[in-house]
Amino acid sequence: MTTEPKTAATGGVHYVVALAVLLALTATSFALSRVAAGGASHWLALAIAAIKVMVVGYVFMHLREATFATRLVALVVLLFIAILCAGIVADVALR
Amino acid sequence: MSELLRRILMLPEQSSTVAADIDRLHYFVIVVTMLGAAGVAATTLWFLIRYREGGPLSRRSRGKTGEEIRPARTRAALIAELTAVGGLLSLFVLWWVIGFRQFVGLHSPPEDSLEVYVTAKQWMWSFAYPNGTGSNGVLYVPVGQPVELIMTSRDVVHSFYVPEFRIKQDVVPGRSSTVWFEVVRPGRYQVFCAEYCGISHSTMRAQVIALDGEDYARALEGLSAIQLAGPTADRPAVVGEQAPAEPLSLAAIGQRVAAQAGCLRCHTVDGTAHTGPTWAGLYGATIPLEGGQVAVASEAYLTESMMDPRAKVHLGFKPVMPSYQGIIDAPQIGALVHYIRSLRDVRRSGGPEPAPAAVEGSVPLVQPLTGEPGEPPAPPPASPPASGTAPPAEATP
Amino acid sequence: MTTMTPPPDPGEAAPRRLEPQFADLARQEHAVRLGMWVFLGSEVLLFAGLFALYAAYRTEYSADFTAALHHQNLLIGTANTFVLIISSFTVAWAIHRLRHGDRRACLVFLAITMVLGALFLAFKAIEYGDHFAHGVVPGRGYASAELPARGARVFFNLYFLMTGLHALHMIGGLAVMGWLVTRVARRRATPAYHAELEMGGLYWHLVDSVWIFLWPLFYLTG
Amino acid sequence: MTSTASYLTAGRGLRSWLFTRDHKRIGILFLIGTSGALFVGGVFALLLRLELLTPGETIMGALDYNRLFTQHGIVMVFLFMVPAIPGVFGNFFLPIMLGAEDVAFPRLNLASFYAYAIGSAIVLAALFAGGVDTGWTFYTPYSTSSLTAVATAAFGVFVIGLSSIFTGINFVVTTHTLRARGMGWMDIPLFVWSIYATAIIQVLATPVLGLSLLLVAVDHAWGLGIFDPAQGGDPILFQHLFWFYSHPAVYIMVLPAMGVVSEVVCTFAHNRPFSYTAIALSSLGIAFIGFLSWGHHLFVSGMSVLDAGVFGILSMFVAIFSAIKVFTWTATLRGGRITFTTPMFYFFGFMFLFVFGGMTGVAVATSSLDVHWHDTYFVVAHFHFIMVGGTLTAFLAALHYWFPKMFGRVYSEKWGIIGATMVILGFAFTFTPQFLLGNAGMPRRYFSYPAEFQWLNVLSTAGASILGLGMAITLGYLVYALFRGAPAEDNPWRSRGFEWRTPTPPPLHNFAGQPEMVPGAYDYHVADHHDHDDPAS
Ligand code: HEA
Ligand code: HEA
Ligand code: HEC
Ligand code: CUA
Ligand SMILES: [Cu+2]
Repeated sequence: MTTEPKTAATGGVHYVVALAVLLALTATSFALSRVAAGGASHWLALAIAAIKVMVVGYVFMHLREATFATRLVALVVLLFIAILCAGIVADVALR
Repeated sequence: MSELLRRILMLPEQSSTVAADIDRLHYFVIVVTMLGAAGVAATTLWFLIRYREGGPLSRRSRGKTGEEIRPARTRAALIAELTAVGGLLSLFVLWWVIGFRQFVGLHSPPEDSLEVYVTAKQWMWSFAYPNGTGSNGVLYVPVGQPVELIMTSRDVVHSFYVPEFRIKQDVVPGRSSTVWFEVVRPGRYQVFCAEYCGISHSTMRAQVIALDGEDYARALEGLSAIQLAGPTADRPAVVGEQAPAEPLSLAAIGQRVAAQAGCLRCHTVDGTAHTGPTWAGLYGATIPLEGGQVAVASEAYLTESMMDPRAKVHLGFKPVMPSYQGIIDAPQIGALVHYIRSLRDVRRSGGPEPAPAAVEGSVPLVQPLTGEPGEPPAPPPASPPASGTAPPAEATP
Repeated sequence: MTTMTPPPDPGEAAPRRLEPQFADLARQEHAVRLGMWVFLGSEVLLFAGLFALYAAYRTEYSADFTAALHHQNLLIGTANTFVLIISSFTVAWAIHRLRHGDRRACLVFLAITMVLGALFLAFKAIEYGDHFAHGVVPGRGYASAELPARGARVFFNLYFLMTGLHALHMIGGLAVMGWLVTRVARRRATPAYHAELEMGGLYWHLVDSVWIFLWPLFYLTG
Repeated sequence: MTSTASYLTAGRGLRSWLFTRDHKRIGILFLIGTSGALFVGGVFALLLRLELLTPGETIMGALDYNRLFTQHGIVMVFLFMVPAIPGVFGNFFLPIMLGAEDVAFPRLNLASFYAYAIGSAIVLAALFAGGVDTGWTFYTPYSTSSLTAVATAAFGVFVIGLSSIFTGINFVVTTHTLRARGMGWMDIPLFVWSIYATAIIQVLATPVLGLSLLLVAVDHAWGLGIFDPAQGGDPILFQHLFWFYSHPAVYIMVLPAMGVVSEVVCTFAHNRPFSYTAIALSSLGIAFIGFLSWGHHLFVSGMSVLDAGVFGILSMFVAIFSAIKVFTWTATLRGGRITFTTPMFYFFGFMFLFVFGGMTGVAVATSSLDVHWHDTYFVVAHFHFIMVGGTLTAFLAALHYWFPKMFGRVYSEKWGIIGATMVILGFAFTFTPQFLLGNAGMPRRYFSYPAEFQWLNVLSTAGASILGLGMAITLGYLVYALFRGAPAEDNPWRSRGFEWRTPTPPPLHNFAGQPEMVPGAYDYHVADHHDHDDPAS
């Protein structure tokens, strides 16, 4: 396991761009909810949220500089949330 | 052989139609378990003795280090281990296949099942029969006919368990759950409550009394009728003293409850839409819901519609129906459901009803008779059709 | 949290921060960071249980949930989303500035973060007050005239649980921020070694991330 | 450097223990705590058995009985079994086995012990403030309406959960970052692998338990009924959340035991593990697939049939990893040079009891069979076979195996064998009849039962008294050895394990000089000066 960061340290531009992207995505999400694009719009909003969280994680939380082990933690956690939700929703939806 | 195993394993008598099959799988699994555990223990013991320090095969007495003797035999051992693991996995999957098929069977009551409504509460069981009678603590069932129990709880989770039938089902407040069985010989069978439910959990027992046809009918006649209406939150579900002389059928009781509880102010039974959807032909139909989904009007759906009408709103109707939670009790719900079911062959017409094809498609077993007595000529739609509804029912051949 | 960051020892020379079990500072920082991520993973699973409940109940009561969503204060919810996103940026920026040796800017941005966090909580308090005024309270006292359905009660129970738990995390985050400000001001966190600042930042971002999901679930109708 | 002073003598007085950051001392603190819990839980168990001697009331009323089995379950699971092996032996040996001076976060480690101590105190306080009568599973809506001290107990368990998470974080990070120079992932001892896998489960599953208990406590205290049917809630969802933790938690309870067994079998067979990779990776397999099978506790709850099928097959898959381990241990004996000691006796007991218990787990995972068995004594027997026959046995094996290293004293082998015999036989006597009781249809959590079940219950109670006596004897000679035992050598078992290469008892910073990591922990086939006993070299 290497302790050296794999990527060069995050520079100022990264943060500003990330902020801009986040604000833009939030605005988009808001606008979409106003025009009400039917049943799929809810999933769309969640997808946008997921992208936002990825941006936060990748830039603000320095995952881009992180070691493999750290990234693995993030991935495993997401996987387990999915498992928990899927197992429970499957029961409610199918019974 | 299997009778011997049953006795050794102390399983109770096989008194339901499913018990023998389930027990066969039981023997299979348990015998393998015992042999497997014994096998592992015996092998371990054998190695412990053979390879003991200073024993005939221990490395010291051979005067060699492990490295020198290993490679030749390791391959064989590896293959043995892989075979064992693979074989075991196939065995597990086989058990799963058999077991899951049986499990599905346990959850598929035959069409002609006799339905009994069961209410559990701390700490008693009560039962309501299709003919309108009820009993506490004793469930009468006919021998040789499948019985389906539609169960709900008034307080906490209980579980309906009859060891002799090899069936068990939790009874959950706020929802209904079902279990079915067919008894093969007359007798008395213990019912246990198997889900911990408080101080008297261990004495929350009942009996199933299985009787041959005639005896069964006689027994039911001897029972008292279910009380009709009234706030019942604190009273037992079944009150014998107020029984009318002639027990009514459960559907007839449902009709009365519907009148007394005011359902008929909003619902018709002749196929016309009113404030609420008609009950005619409702049972088993596929209902379009507000929000784009559909639901099948099963017992669970009907029960939920009474307890929590807003959970699923019929497309095109306003959510104005009040909840009857706590106002009508479980046997009354059972009666109402039964009544609505008895109307399943009445043809519906007008209003924002689902497409007729959907109605008939989901009730394949009973074809509506043309010109059935009691069916009124279709009146004009009572409310404007909601967008996207199908043409009126008259179109059906 | 606090137990994982190095102790407040008087010297600022970096080597003295090294705990005996680590070979060097880089390894120690890697360990602290990994530990923090594992801790955050654990935190996320705390919320995951509630998200799973939300998903299950939404499946069960989709109509009621939609109806209840229409009664939510979209304005406050959206404003709060912007507030938190900006605050996430300001934390990141504060750390960035410290990395470049700019202690003053770091302090300023940490302070801005705290103000934004407080603003978020203030909005939240207004929103809760509004709910209470309409009889929308958690638990048995629920008495909303407009939304009497059981599904709506479930929705609001979940709403109070999830946003409440989130608000508790915000309060915790604010406390951490306050502590970090003193660390930076007293030169305990230096441009060369400021693991506690990184960890505090991670925590703040996590709390922000949770809100990023709460927003569509409790405000956006669609 | 005071490198030669043992950790026991480095620092004196109560304060030096209570505020220690030394992982070994924290391990000892956990040993005191968990043994106390085992004792309390065991006394509860014996009282339970006494009550069940006759069909009706024997020594207590129904309410007391209900409180008793709840507290037995809570104490045994949360105060004893979950923290026992990781907290005691994980803390003590994981850093040493990795060649590290301490865990990554010593302060967090101490905090973990205090969270455990405070949580346990709260749980025990609940016991005096009216007890708890919900069963250790806290099922709603019974738990939220019970008049007993549910909220207090749930909160106590929540705090213990924090301890579990802290320990988990520590072990994950320690394993990742503090391995001795040159020690790759495939060189770490098998015990560390199993503790590492356990730690992952602890970190990921415990918060969900914390949440579900918090929801119960909040409902009980303030009526925020997220599972309350009257408020639109669904009690089954609580069961989902609870088992999402508690099924993986059974692997929290058994994986460390498996790690102990792996060490014990290699040491006493003086042999390499038959397949290091199989044992190491199957731990990860259990940890991962173990998260996918929680639904097998809900087969009769009214869950969807399809979901039941999925959870059923996944339970079969997770079981196979345990089988891989068992076969590998057996094969490790082959070609070895086996010394038969008390830990080895426990190993043998473990093999039989765990396999039987595990296979009955597969049996109850077969959905149609579970319909009959669910919530009967068959299930009680299943999990006692694994938790007592498996984990408690392994805990005792570990205690005997590492006792010389931890305390620098030897216990009496003769008494060891006597104790082990009584524990294992007493155990079999106690719980085998319970399988039959379950088959016959006796539901669990029954204060009174039909008279035809009595004779099996009498057998079970008789067995429990032998078991209890065996445990008492064990406690007795171990305490005696602690103060009067002969001094132990550095490596009395001639093990190759890294932990045996340090002085006995280990010095404050674990190693007298640089930790030696060559040859590997299981290289019994390689001659080396450490193995004073190998004439072939
Ligand atoms: C340490 C604890 C522990 C462990 C490890 C396990 C392991 C397993 N458990 Fe168990 N279980 C509990 C503790 C544990 N369990 C508890 C406490 C309960 C009750 C909770 C409550 O309700 O209070 C419970 C309940 C429980 C149930 C619910 C029963 C019910 O309530 O109706 C089920 C159902 O599937 C189950 C399944 C399994 C399975 C498939 C495994 C598998 O992981 C087992 C795998 C092991 C093996 C398979 C053995 C190795 C096999 C061999 C070497 C094969 C050799 C054989 C041949 C060659 C044939 N368990
Ligand atoms: C780790 C877990 C664990 C352990 C070890 C045990 C151990 C025992 N259990 Fe327990 N049991 C549970 C976990 C455990 N149990 C759980 C989770 C339940 C379910 C609760 C519920 O339904 O909610 C349960 C339920 C349960 C029941 C069912 C109650 C019911 O459903 O009505 C019974 C009945 O016989 C029982 C008996 C016993 C017995 C006789 C022991 C014996 O093995 C105990 C023997 C031990 C001793 C007598 C201790 C003596 C100790 C010392 C002298 C100190 C030694 C110290 C050192 C050596 C350092 N248990
Ligand atoms: C105030 C009018 C009103 C009363 C009184 C009323 N209902 Fe309803 N009911 C409705 C309306 C409107 C709907 C359709 C909207 C919906 O699904 O909630 C409905 C739907 C239903 C449904 C679901 C049918 C479907 O097609 O979705 C059932 C079953 C039902 N009611 C049963 C009852 C019973 C039983 C009673 C009396 C105990 C009752 N109702 C009393 C208005 C009423
Ligand atoms: Cu009802 Cu147990
Ligand atoms: Cu399980």
